[in-house]
Amino acid sequence: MSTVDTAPSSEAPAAARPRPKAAGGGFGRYLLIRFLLIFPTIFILVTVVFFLARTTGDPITAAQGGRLGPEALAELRAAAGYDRPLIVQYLEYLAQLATGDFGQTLTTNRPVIEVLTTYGPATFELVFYSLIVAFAVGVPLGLYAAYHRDKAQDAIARVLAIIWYAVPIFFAGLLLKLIFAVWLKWLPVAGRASVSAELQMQTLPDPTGFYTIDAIRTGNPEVLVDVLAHAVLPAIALGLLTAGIFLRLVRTNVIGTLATDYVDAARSRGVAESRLLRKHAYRPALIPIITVMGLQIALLLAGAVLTETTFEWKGLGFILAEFLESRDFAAVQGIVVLLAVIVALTNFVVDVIAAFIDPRVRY
Amino acid sequence: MAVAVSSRPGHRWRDRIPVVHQVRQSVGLQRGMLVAGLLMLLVFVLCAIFAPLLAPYGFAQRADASGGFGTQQPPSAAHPFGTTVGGYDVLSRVIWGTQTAILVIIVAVVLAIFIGVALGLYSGYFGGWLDRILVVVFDAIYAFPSLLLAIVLSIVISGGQSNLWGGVLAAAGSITVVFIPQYFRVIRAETVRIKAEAYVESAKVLGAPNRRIVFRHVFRNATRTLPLIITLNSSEAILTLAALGFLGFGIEPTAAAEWGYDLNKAQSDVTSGIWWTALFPGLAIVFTVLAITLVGESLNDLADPRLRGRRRVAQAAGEVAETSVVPGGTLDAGPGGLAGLEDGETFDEHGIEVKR
Amino acid sequence: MSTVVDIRNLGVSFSTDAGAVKAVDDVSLSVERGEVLAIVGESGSGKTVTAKTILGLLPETATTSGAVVLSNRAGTGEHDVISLTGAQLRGIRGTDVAMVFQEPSTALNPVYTVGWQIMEGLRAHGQVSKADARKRAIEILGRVGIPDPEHRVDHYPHQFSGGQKQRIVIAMALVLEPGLIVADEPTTALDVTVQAEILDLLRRVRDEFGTAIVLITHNMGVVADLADRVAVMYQGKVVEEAPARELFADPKADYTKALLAAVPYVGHGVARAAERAAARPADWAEQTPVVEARGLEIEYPGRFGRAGFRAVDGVDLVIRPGEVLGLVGESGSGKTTIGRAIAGLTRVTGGSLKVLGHEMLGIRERRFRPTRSRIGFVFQDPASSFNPLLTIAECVAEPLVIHDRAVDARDARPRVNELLEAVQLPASYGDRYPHELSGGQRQRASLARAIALEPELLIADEPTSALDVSVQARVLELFAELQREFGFASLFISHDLAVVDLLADRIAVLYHGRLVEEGTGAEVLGAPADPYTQRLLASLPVPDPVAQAERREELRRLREEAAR
Amino acid sequence: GCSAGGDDEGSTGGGTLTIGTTEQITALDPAGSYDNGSFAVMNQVYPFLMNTPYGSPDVEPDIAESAEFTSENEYTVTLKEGLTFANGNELTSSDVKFTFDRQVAIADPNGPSSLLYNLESVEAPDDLTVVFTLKSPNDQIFPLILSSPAGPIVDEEVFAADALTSDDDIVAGEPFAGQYTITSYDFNNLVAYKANPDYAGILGEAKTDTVNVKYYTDASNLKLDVQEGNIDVAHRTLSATDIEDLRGNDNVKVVDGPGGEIRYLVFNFNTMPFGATTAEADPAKALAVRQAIADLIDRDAISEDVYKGTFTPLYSYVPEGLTGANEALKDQYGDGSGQPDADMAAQRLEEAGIETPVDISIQYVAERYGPSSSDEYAIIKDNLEASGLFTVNLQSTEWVQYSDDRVADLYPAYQLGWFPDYSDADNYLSPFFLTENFLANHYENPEVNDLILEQSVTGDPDARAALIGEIQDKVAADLSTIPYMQGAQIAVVGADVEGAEDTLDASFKFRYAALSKG
Ligand SMILES: Nc1ncnc2c1ncn2[C@@H]1O[C@H](COP(=O)(O)OP(=O)(O)OP(=O)(O)O)[C@@H](O)[C@H]1O
Ligand SMILES: Nc1ncnc2c1ncn2[C@@H]1O[C@H](COP(=O)(O)OP(=O)(O)OP(=O)(O)O)[C@@H](O)[C@H]1O
Ligand SMILES: [Mg+2]
Ligand SMILES: [Mg+2]
Repeated sequence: MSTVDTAPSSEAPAAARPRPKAAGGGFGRYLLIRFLLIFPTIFILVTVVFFLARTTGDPITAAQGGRLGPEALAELRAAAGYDRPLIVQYLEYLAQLATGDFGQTLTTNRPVIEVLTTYGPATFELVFYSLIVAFAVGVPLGLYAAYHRDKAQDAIARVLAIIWYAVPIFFAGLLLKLIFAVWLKWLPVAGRASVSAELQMQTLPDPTGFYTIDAIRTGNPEVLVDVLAHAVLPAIALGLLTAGIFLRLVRTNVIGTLATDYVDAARSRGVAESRLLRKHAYRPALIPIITVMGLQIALLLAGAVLTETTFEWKGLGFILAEFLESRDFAAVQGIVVLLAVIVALTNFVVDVIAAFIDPRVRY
Repeated sequence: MAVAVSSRPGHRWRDRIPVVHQVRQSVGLQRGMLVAGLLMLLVFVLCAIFAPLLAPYGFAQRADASGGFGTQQPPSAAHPFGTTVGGYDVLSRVIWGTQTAILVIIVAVVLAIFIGVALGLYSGYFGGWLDRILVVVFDAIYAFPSLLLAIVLSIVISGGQSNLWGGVLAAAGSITVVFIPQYFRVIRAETVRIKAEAYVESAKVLGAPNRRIVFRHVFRNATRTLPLIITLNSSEAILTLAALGFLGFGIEPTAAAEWGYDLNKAQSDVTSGIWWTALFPGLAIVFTVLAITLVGESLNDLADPRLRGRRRVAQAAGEVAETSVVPGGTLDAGPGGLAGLEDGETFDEHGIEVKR
Repeated sequence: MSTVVDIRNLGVSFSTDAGAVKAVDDVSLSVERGEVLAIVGESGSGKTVTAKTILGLLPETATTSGAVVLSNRAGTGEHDVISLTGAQLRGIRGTDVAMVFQEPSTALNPVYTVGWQIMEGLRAHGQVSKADARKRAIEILGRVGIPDPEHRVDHYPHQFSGGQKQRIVIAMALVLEPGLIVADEPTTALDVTVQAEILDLLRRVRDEFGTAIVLITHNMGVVADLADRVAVMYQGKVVEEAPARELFADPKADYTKALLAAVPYVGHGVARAAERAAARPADWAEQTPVVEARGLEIEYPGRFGRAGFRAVDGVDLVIRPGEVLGLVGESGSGKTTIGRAIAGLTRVTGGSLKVLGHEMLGIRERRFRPTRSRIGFVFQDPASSFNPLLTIAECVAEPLVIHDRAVDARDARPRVNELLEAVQLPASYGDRYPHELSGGQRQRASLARAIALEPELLIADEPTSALDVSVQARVLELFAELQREFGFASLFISHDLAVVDLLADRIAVLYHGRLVEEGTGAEVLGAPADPYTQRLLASLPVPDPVAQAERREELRRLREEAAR
Repeated sequence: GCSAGGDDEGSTGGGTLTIGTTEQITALDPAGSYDNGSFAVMNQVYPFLMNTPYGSPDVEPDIAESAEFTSENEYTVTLKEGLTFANGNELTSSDVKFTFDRQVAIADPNGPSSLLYNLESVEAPDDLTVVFTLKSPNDQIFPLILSSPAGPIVDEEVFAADALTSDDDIVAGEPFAGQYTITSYDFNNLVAYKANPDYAGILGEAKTDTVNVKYYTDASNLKLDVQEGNIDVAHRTLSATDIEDLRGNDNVKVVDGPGGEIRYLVFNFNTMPFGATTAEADPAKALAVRQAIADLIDRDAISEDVYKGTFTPLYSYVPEGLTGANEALKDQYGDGSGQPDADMAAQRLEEAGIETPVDISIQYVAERYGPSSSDEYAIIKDNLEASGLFTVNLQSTEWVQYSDDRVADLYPAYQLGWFPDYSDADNYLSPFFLTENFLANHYENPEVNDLILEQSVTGDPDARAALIGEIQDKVAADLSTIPYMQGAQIAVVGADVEGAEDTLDASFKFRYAALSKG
């Protein structure tokens, strides 16, 4: 056997070892690339929407098809330039977009930007409120179900989650309205605010469109109460649907983390079960949960279409359906771009949030 | 070494039939939920198959020998679930509706699987530029509000036609497009993971051509999580069809019975105190989704040894294991639940490419 | 001396898919204060289960019989752990008994700082102010040898090395000063050099804190180094229990004897290698090498244009026909990378690597594919290298089918049976699925597949790392036999010097992607020139308590010298 | 908690009224919209040269002093004196000229400029006189056009001459001279009106000072809100079920008036069974098929089962209530009293030598004409098939596609609906049955063509009514289309709201000014 002439020290080589770490700059770079990827995504969406929308007819036929004969229609179409080759129209549109101009809606003759700023805030508020409901309901119940897994409590929570998810949102909305607005008369039927509240908010200089903010700005507590009361039912309808998904997500992931060594290790140090659940199982589970929740934003927006229609919540989803029906390409494209940006930005932000929760990502 | 530990083939076969195996495996509440789901599903399938026998009337029948049914009639002996605003028998339409639902599920899921799996396999295994493009494209489609995509597509696919097959194909086709990105994501993520597995590398080392590796080694392992996604998507298919019906893109009522359409038509009934026209199709949707989801979730839980519940054993029961050198196999489940659907790094270059 | 834990007639059963499994059968053990009891035994013999029972950590699927009487640190009270309720269990966990887990990286919650996690344990037992808890966390970190603890206390687990993480895990166990620490394979995941330090730390814990330790391991070197008493388990039973020296000197049970006999010692292979070298033909050295690397560089590409990571840096090595080259080195040193490069799985990025006459730098897969039939590869993990959906026979038939030696698996079956028998697996095992085989059996099947085409070169990447010593011995023996019979050249990768020594003609030592030393076993192990090789050898515990005590003494002396 | 208090009770003047509707506005600019929702707003706020007074189907000068043909091709309108817009600008003949020149110049695809097909030029010789020069002489329709969507007079100082003006600019510019002005405008959500004291037309003063109009997207919300008293008036469009339910509710009154909306079935003369381009083309057989179908449709069933009386059977091309309307189809088809008659149909087919059952495809639009189209056609399909004479392949299609397909001769028989531009029989005849018509169904009858042209230049009301009757009889014999339903105008109002019956008249213009809250 040989002699030992160096004092072994595990730290030194370990620290010097050239591990492939994600360096500080690396993560920033990753985020940058993630951010830049928004643009091809939007480009693809615009292209897809452009051609899809145009294969389905034009706004003139949609509006006048029941009044004018084929010749008159063709004349109008030619005047509007819809008879030119698609590719020319497409390039034109791209050129226009490149200058940051979304154009005018074809049917209502309003700047598309204005459509976005009028209806965007409504959708934003709806999604925001329903996320609050989804978190408030889905996460605790998910934890609860995970902790009691395969017990009756778990089964009940899961069946609830499935039912929330399974009941078509317009049907759920109708029932909520009947119960809370018609029978109990606790809450208003639909809309974002009552007529008097809306009139008060319209007198504000530069209303933001975010009714909650506008209501606060009026300085009239009744208006705020009115606005919040209107948000309750839509938020519940859309929120519970999302809560059902969150519940399943939290449950699966928390069950996963509950089975890890570090939970066992913490248990072996005498940490209380409730604390194990809240701190040790939930927090690490939050990382995949947040990521998937980010992806759910697309689903939420889709759900918003139906919620908005059901509750007279005049937001992007609802107006998009409307514009689609009237084949207002310009408006449809503008809205889809905005939605895509929202989705992409959300996922981007979610990545950043996940990075903040997960210390491993930062270094 | 003991000679010929011949396995009993019967036992093995039974254990390899997907659902039967899991039912046998499950215990307690897990079994309860699985069996409940399966029973509901069975009722659903039986209804679809035997709809002509079970339904008292045709789905587009408005009158029989004793005259017209009348519209919006409350439940009675002749019409246990009442009649609709169009004068159809609610019970019959609910029963016939199972056929439409099943059709849509099958067409949508099959189409989505074929395309999604093929692209996912290709993208995940070969990587390269096509992969990158596909990923961005599908992410874009994913970001597109799915229902609206469905609307546009139903116009494109069927030109707005509304006969049974036109409607089903349109709905299913549009659902397909919405689902493909999901299958693509899952299969691609799985493929990327499996590609780095030692058994794929060992096949590479043996000099197996790519085609053989993809089909023999990657494909079957990557598709193992499909049953769960299929159940998830089946329920989504029904809901999307219902939502399409709600927006006026459903199937013409004399062409087929469709729950979402009926529910939509029943909207103003509900506010007028006519509850039966909405309740039953609504319940049918909820039950079907519940059934499919229960089965899917249960199968997923059972496939994951960590999630699988087991019977308690008597004190100090059982035999001490004989040779238990390396416990367990590699048959653990892949990503599960929604997490599995949507997890998976998108812009990763996993593993090492073999030079081509 | 007083008894810290007294296990009486413990039985544990699990319910599984296959029905009830009995994991522990009528085990009785006891540990005295300040004593280290090692539990050794075959894998799956119930060591971990026994240990977990002491903390009441068994999963819900387990049922327990017997008694585990645990006394508190002061020796003033005792509890039967098995009969305790949840809240009571919580009371004793951490204070009366603490646990050190095998994988330090998974035993630490990644999203909290280590200080937070240590303090949490403190605050779970009694009213400790935040500031006090922090003070004690810093103190305990310092005592287990974390440098700069005031600062490091706020770091996250991933910011520590593996060895440091294990120290932190031990610190967590220590901070409440429990009477007993249960350490389940505390060093298995670590390099030998780090392992030596952790063992030192555990010894200090016993000596300074007077803590009793239950040490679970399958490494007889570790046992010899640390244990006062040894319990040998086999199939859920304790088959032998004796003071450490006595056990090594005079094993009683058959299993213990077999176990000790299977332990490889560094230096055993030297004679055999010399024998083989002597038997070689004269012109052997001039024959074209099967593998020849000159200044080999392998770099893994970085993500998103970040700089890549150079895993292999300027390695020269040669494998001649029929020769076995052993490649050793610590974890992450690049061993697997070299093996994969030779098999054409990893791209060579610099230097030159010739394999069976092909230059691998920039080679195309299409051109290399025909050559693949001349190379066999045994993967590190036998379990994952088989497609779980194919039977063993189908797996072994794969190379035959791919290279057109057979039409399909059925056609190849006779040859497959021969191969299985060559690796001493009954042919009927071919009908089983991979997960239905034991690790050793799978390892043999893997060998069978690798030699199916009678390759000229066999790359074996840690083929025994997942096995316990007794099974490992059998696989190694088989390997040697096959090598004699088929005469293939081989790259044998391992981190275990003793294993490599047993098989290899020459040994190459890899450190941080560089080849630091190469030569025959006698040269490298007998007179290591490189400081890393020297440290490696010194850290290796000898599976003999007497010799190890001497070595330890020597190691301590050397360290002190170095410190001056 | 708080319930949605829709109305601000206790506000000054003639009180406040809240109206709900599901119609949508496209644009406030008369040159940029041609739809019911936008026209509904225009009727409240813009002045018209000609308009229909409460309770009458015929037009009279509104802000005009007089209007008449001063020569065959010249229609001269004299304005009242001292007209002003709400913004204080004077309303002169130059504004009128500007209005019509602008319509024609912009010719927006969404606008109604096509209605001005007969306008050659407009002159404003002095501040009060406007002279319209027409292309074809003696056009009796032209005064009606002046009350149509092409007719609102706009302020030349607010509107752009050659481009559409945005809603916001319009509201800010207050170019209003109708009964109301807009005080607050939230597009398709909430519009607030205030009575315009300066309105000088025939309709008189508004009964209610402030009117808020809430726009709904979902009829069931409209219904719930009116039922709960959150709004005072619900006008257009509640489902038949909702209306029937509300009829039994004491808190609200359901007010009906004659409606101009009709539903009809169009035949494509080329592609219908035995049509001109089919393999076995035979005009006589094709006619027999159309006649048999006309015999079989059970209008009462549709009216009662589907529409619960909110639509009534229609037996002619011109709806009941308009001058000249008759019941041409009632006598010619079915049992002669409006009921279906299967034997008659069988006999017709038999006489024409047609083998039964005849295969026919019928197409309808899913949502365009309200949610009940599917039920409507389920009944028609039933009617046809129950007789054993037809097998019907029923299909529905989304609107835009439908519009393309129907003129591409893809549909042998299909549903359409019509809402009039102006309340005159002509609007139900010339667009449909002139040789050049928008149906493009290849129906051609020179005699009918001539008669239609003749009635449009016949100044004498009685002679014109006779001509209109003759046209209906002739078309009824040819059956270019089969009209079968006429929609009633229905408003649901709170128990304390008066005046709805006054404005639910044959003008088909719902005027908020007639409503008041007791
Ligand atoms: N949760 C469990 N469910 C079912 N069986 C289990 C469970 N945990 C352990 N076993 C079984 O109990 C037996 C003993 O396992 P144990 O983990 O104690 O082995 P070990 O001696 O620690 O082996 P190793 O050296 O491989 O860690 C094995 O047969 C194992 O398969
Ligand atoms: N695909 C990869 N991408 C980037 N770096 C890698 C990759 N694979 C391995 N490495 C890094 O290359 C280095 C060498 O890895 P390799 O697997 O060759 O080590 P090893 O000596 O086999 O270690 P062990 O004993 O743990 O198996 C390690 O630092 C590892 O982290
Ligand atoms: Mg163990
Ligand atoms: Mg390795």
